[in-house]
Amino acid sequence: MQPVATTFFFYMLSGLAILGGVLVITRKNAVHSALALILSLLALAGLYLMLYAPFVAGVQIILYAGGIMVLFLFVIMLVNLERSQKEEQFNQQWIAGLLAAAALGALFIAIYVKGQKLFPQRILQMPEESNTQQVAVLLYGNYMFSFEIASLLLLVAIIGAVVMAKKRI
Amino acid sequence: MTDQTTTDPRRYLSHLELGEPDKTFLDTNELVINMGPQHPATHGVLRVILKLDGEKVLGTECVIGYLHRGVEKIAEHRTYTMFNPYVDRMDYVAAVSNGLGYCEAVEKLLNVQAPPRANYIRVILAELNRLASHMLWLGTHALDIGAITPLFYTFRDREEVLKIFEKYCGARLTTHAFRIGGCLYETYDGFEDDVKKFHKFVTPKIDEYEELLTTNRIWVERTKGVGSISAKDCIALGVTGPVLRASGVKWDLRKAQPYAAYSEFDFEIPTCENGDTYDRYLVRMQEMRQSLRIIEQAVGKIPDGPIMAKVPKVMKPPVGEIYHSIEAPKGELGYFIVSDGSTQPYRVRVRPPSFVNLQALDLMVRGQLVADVIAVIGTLDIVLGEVDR
Amino acid sequence: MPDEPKSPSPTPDPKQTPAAGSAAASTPEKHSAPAKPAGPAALPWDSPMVSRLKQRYGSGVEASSYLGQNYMVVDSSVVAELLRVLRDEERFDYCVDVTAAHYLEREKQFDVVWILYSFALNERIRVKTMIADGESVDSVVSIWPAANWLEREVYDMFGIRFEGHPDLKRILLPDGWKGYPLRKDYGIIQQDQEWVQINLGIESGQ
Amino acid sequence: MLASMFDGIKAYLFSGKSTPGQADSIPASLFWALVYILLIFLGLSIAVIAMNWLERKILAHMQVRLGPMRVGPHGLLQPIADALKLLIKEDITPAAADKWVFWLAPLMVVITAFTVFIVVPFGPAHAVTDMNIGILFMLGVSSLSVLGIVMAGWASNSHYPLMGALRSSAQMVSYEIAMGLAVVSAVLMTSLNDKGTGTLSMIGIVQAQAAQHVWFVFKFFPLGLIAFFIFAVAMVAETNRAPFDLPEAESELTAGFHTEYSGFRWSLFFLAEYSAMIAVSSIAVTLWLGGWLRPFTDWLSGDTWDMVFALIPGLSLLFLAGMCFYSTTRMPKHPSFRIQTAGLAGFGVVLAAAGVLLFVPPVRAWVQDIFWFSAKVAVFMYLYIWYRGTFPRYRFDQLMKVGWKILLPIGIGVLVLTAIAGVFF
Repeated sequence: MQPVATTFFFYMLSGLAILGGVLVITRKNAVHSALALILSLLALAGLYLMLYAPFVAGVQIILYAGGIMVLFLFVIMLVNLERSQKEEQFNQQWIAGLLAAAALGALFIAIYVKGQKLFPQRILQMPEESNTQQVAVLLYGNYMFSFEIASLLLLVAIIGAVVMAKKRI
Repeated sequence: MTDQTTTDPRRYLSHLELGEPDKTFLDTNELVINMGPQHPATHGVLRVILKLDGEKVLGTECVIGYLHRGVEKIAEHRTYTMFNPYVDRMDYVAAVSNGLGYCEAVEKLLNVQAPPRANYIRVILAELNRLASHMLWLGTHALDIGAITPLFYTFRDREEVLKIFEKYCGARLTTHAFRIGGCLYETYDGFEDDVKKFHKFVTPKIDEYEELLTTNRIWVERTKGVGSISAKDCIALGVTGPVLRASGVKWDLRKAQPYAAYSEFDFEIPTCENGDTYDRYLVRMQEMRQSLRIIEQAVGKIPDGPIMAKVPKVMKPPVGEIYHSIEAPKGELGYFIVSDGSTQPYRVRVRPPSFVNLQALDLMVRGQLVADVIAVIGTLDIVLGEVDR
Repeated sequence: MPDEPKSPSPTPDPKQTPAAGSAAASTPEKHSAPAKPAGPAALPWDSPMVSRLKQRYGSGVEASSYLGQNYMVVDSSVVAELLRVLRDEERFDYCVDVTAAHYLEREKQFDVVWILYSFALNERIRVKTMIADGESVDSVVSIWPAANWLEREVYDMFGIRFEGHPDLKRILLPDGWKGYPLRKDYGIIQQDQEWVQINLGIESGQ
Repeated sequence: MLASMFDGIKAYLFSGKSTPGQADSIPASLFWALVYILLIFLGLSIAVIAMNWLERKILAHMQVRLGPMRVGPHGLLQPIADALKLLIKEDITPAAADKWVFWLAPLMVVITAFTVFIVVPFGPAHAVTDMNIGILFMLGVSSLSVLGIVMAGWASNSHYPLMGALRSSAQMVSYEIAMGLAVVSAVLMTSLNDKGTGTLSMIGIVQAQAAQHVWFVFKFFPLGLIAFFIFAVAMVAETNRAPFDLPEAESELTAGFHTEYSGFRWSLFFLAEYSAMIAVSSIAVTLWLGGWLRPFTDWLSGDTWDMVFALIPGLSLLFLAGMCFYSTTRMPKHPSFRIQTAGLAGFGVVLAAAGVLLFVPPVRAWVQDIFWFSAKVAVFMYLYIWYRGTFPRYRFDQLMKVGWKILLPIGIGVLVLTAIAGVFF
């Protein structure tokens, strides 16, 4: 089963993700950067789809783009930020930033060129059946215990939120 | 030269010692907002200034006077009969009751009794008017809370009442139906069967409204426990009419101090206990049924005889002053007339039920939510023509 | 709850007593036609309540009844206390109305009228006091909260100040309005030119 | 030509478990997918136009009035007139609005409302594609529409639309959870067939219902019904309709999030609202009412009944045509109405022709699935309008209370019980 889409889709989606990322940091308006973040998250979901992980793509859309980003926008809108929009970006060290980015880029290229044996040769054989079943079996089978611990952690976070807001109700 | 529009709404609320909303990092500023005067849910030009803590109402202040036409000043420059049509323009939804109150007050001043036939006609028209006023209240009140359909049902039935008025006295809303000393027009032939036909037509319709709203879960949830006021507060604030009866006080001027021919009919006064919006709704629905009962009895035994007492063409009531009040659909509508023996009244003071009932809005709304303010204004059944005079 | 209403039939008063100038309005002769037989006169009204009040306030209280409606003319100094007594002891728990009338030619120009009703007795009385222009009256908002807006309206229309009112300012007319419309010396077509010009921006030539 | 086209789609769809574009050749399947997308767009806009007319007429008749009568016979051309008006109306952008976000918001809402239809199964072979995470994809995309609303509220840069947007998004977010729980309990039922593994794909769910010979609404008797009921309530709240339409309630203080929009942009929101309603009802139909399966497949089985049910689509269209002809006789005789009567008669003829066409055996078999699916969705549409006619509006805190304190616990309860029931039966 050859991969689902041509390389065109791959470059388009990753280009979108990078564009989103860049916009997030350069935009002065907080809402614009939040929307750019959503753009890159959706592009990521597209990439997951290309890798035959529909379940993860679906979860990515629901949780990240649909859930967390909505709450981001909630907070941004409730706390009005007129003041912060007026201020110039005070840290002027964008030169240092560029240098660090360039160094990191060089490092990645070096790894890619040198460490050929690190990367698997043959292309991964994608599972025939949609792998949602496998994910479910793994998640609730072998990793049942860690799954429960994670949900416990979330429960604690929710209770914390309720207690913090309790004062107001 | 400050004025309502320019002054900062906060200054209005300064005299009420209202609690400060507790500051949290999310609260940008506590909210003082204007509701009205052009707001779909304030019945006419009423402006309510609300101090909010988030969604909860801390306190309110009503700014009224937008519809003030100086009726009482005009009265001092008109003769008694000329002032009669002005009275209909105050509570334009229940114009017949206004006319009835004024005519009876002047008759008391002239020490004249309207003939029984005139009294019967007056009772029938006043009760029809009460029905029409309650129907209009129900339609707009349900619309404010979100139920669109009752509005169309109630206006279709109210149309029948207005047809009878039009046939009798030529006007639908500001009817000027009565004259001082009785009624000017003899009932048109077919008046009795029109009223009987109307009675048969409307009785099942009221059950139709009840069917739609009384057991409607969302309606009950939106009205039960909203804007409740105790009997003691009602009496202290001078609130009268269905609002008072819904708080448990069994008091109705038609029974307490009967006027026109009310002492000759038997009807009950519906009351409820805990005085919230739902009870006021129930009380008014019952009142509609009682009005139908009165109309039925009255139409059955209209006496014959003259319809106009012997009243001089140019009325010069003796020097003196009297206060006469009737049970208008909204509450006790009173007229305090001072006469100095000339043809024009020296002073006419109108005691409007809506004006006094509106005072209770602040008490009923504190602690409630913004959405309830609109429900409470609806349940008080105020008409701004009467509030501002 | 209210017992059978006392029938307020007007007092049968066939005999034509000369117009006993009832204390309420000593009308100027000039615009009433030749004195036609005056109607019913104000009869003295005495009841246990009145006697109690008279005994407590003596000269300050003068009770009479006109066309079956009882009213008391009370001296302005003692009226506040009397109203409180009426509410607390005589159970007049419902303040129907607070209003005023302006008599230009009298030396004490204003009549301030309280109309009270008692649910227990199913009875309505009026309490009246006479004050000169510029004098003020004690507010009864502490006795009946209903009087809050009623007094504001009397202030708005007549300019009578009520001492102790929580927020005495105009209720129907705009705040910056000058003049008190319901006074007899305030012409019917007269408007507060200045306010109209400033706020509505029209030359309010009548 | 028609038959070959459908074979193509069938081939495309049934060449093994198809994830997007998995068929023999990419371009062929892409072409059929595009055709289907076009069909969906066409079908949806016709449905929205019909829905607009239906809502106004049915609501009017519920309220003792006639509804639009003037534009076309019985107001039939009213929706077109509305669409034209909205196109012509000036499209104002508030001065201090955030231009870019203001422009993007309606797009976001419409895109999410339409992408949901990729996985809606109108028939075993009639779906744009059959993703194996069908339901998950639908819930994900419908949660994205919240973003559109929040952006619209923010971009209009005025106090009330912002509060309205926050309120409606809070409402949608909280009812999404109740909806998710109901959906999970329905999906749980699919896994109880012989193969033992459930499926998220929409076509799979309907096939599971067919295999188990029971609609999930009647499975494990009270549980299916309760889950269906939770979904029915949550979907009304999700689309801001009827008793939950607080944000754009005119008598409330805060106006809706789309107050600053006008002209075509506003009609986009309008379009998105109706397509969201249709999408959410189609989820409900697929999950609980056996998608394209005809009703009573077991009680009234046997080919005589199949024949009867097969005739129903044709009969219903003929009935509508009959209604048109009957109303032409009752049209006022005034000459100015002559065009309208002619138009109505023409419409009747078209309907009659379509009705007769549906009796032709191959077409009859083909149209069965789509007819039953859209009939069930139509029932839901009628319910939406019925709610709007009868229910007053919930207050915001009551709305949240119903969402969190009533639907959520019951949803969890039903989920657990379904799981237990699944083990035992």
